[in-house]
Amino acid sequence: MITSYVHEIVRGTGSLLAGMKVTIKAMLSRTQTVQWPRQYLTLPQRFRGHIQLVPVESTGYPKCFACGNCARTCPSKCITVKGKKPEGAKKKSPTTFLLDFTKCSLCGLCVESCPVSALGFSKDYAMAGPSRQDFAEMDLLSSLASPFSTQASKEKDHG
Amino acid sequence: MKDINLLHIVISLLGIMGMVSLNAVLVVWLERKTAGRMQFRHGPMEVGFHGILQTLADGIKLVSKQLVAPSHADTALFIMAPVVSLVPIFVAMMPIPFSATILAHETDTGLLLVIALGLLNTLGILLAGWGSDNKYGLLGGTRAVGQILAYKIPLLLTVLTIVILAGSFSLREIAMSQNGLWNAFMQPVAFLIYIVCIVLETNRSPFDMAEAESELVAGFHTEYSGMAFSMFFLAEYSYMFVAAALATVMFLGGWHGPILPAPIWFILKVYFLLFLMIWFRWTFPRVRIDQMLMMGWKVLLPISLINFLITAVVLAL
Amino acid sequence: MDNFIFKVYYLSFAIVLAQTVAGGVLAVAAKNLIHCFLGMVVALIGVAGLYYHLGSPFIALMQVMIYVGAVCVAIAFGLSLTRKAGEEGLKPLSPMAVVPVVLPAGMLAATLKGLSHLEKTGMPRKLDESIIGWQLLGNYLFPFEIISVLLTLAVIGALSVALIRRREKNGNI
Amino acid sequence: MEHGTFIAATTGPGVDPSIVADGFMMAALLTMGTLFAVVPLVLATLIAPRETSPKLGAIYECGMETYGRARDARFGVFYYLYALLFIVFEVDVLYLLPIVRIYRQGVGLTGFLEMLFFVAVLFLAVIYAWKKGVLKWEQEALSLR
Repeated sequence: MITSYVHEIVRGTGSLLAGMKVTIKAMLSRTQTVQWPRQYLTLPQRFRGHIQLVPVESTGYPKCFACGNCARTCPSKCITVKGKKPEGAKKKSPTTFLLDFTKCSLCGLCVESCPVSALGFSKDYAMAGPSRQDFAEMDLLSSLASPFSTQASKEKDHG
Repeated sequence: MKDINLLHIVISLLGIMGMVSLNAVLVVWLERKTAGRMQFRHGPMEVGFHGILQTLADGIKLVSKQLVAPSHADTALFIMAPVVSLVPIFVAMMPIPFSATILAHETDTGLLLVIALGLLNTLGILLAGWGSDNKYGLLGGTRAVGQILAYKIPLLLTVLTIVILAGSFSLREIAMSQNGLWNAFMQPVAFLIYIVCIVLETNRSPFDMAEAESELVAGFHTEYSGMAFSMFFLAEYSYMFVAAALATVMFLGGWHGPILPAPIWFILKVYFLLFLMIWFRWTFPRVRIDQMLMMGWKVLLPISLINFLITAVVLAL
Repeated sequence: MDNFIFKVYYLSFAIVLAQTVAGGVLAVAAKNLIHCFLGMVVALIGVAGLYYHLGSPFIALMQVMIYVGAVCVAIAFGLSLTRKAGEEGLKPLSPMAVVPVVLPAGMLAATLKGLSHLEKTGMPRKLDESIIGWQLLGNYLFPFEIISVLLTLAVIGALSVALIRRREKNGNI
Repeated sequence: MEHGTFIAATTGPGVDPSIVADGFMMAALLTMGTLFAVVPLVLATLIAPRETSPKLGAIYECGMETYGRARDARFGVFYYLYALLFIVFEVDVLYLLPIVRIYRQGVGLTGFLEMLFFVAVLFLAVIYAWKKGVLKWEQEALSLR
């Protein structure tokens, strides 16, 4: 009886020390958190932010020719595309490309269905806005150059 | 002796006041930093260098908060509790020797004075629990008293062991008697028991049943807001300092140490013990109150009693 | 200088005395049990202060540790466990309450009368606490050991009274 | 000083200087401590907002309507047995304080035996409680009423 009493105390103390070893190791190892917004993590290749239009590298115009595949595929019906031919071009180009991000579930079907890979995921995760409207009608065209340079662009400011 | 020198008194008062405030700022920072690092986080980083001024910013925020009392609370007790909790600290800091000469005032019974005043902290907690007319508060206050039942006797027995060795109640003389060998090496069992007891005494995790956040919201200070709330924290961190200082004097040889000046050694040892307590807090899960009582009576008490008797018989022979 | 110290001494003695009396009155007269408890703590700390003024810091601290640290803690614990429901608190004082006021007052008066013809010996000097230790191991050894026996018997008696109900319940009386 | 005299301690003129000095220092510290605790509270009441609302004085109970009053809460009387043991043991351990103070001044083996008897008799109470299961956590142990 007395040996089991002593044994229990020794074993208990040992387990306490084992626990303390774990925490001190954790304390001396590198921290996992990042001081955002001073530091940013490099996001993985396959990170899925909201969708964005991919530009043609030479011109900076969107690759998109407003076929509307993405809008038709979208299960949440959150993409609105309208387009027409710019003067002297063979293909159409989008005049309106709106994303309702409040409905989007980031499933990626639009990206897969695009015949020319004109859609991709952005790496933008720190999104904030004062009103719901900012995300209900995100104008994806605003970040790209427009082939309708003569027309009045419908640029909107987005945070 | 023992002269009443006005300049000395003023310096001591300011020194103790500064020590209490500075210690709270430092220990809160140390605690939050340690907590962060042990969970792979940074802890406070924004205010000052690595967040060192975070506590001050929090203090300013807390002063500007409204003091709210529950409408059914016993107002007198409710207001008195944080004051009762904090005030004895200042007297308890009096006999603590930072070096052979740097201390506010030496008394022959300094050790007993500090131990006796440690009780008033629990009294403050009890008044808070009773005064706030809140079930969580009441439970917390009662648990704090229950805690005394567990730790007080082993604590006194380890203190007796040290007093036997040193033959004095004066903290300065106890520290002086360990010029060669520290008591921690002569009395390792007593040292371990004392460490457990001060964790119990200061209501720190794993024995923080009085404010167990997961079951009692915040225990005895559930109803407290703003400055009254921070008074309890100031008291807790100051009691931690006093308890660690007492342990330093009794077991770690007080200010003795090579090369560095004496007060630096003292502060280093105290903060080592404080870090140990913080380390405990972020490592061990909270125990149940019956487990604590059982540990106090079935483990700490017999071992400290046997340790005391062995010391006594060795010294008698 | 000495005169000034005397005045300060008397003043602080008076303050501590007032604290003791006020605590005692609160302990007896308060309607709320918690306030009674608080009054008792205040009065007991006041008594410790009186011991201090009479020249024994050691006894004063023992007083605080025994009465506030042990007795009051047990009482506080008991209060938490058994407090009465509702606002009723304590009953109003009965006329018999004058007895514990008059009796000690009479005893105090008698003591003072008995002492009045004695010379004043001056102010108390500090008591060296090592004397108490030597006395406990010397002249007062028997009472010292009897304390231990007495308290042990008391607690064993209290425990067995408290445990009777449990034994009845378990059916092995 | 002789070990046998109490009387010598209470005669002679003047207040003992160490008592005055200790007392003065303690009083000064108490005063400062009270100020240190009260001034921020007063400051807070002065500069803090003074919102009034009937809900403000409600008892905090995790957002639920309060059920009953705190003072109606009761705890297991069982714990009082610990308090009984505690009060006895604590008082006795405190009696050892003056003895350990002089222990190194040569109380010898007799002194130790006297102390041992004192403590051993006391520990009987703990052993009794231990054997009787007071220090045990059981559902039946809780139902003591």
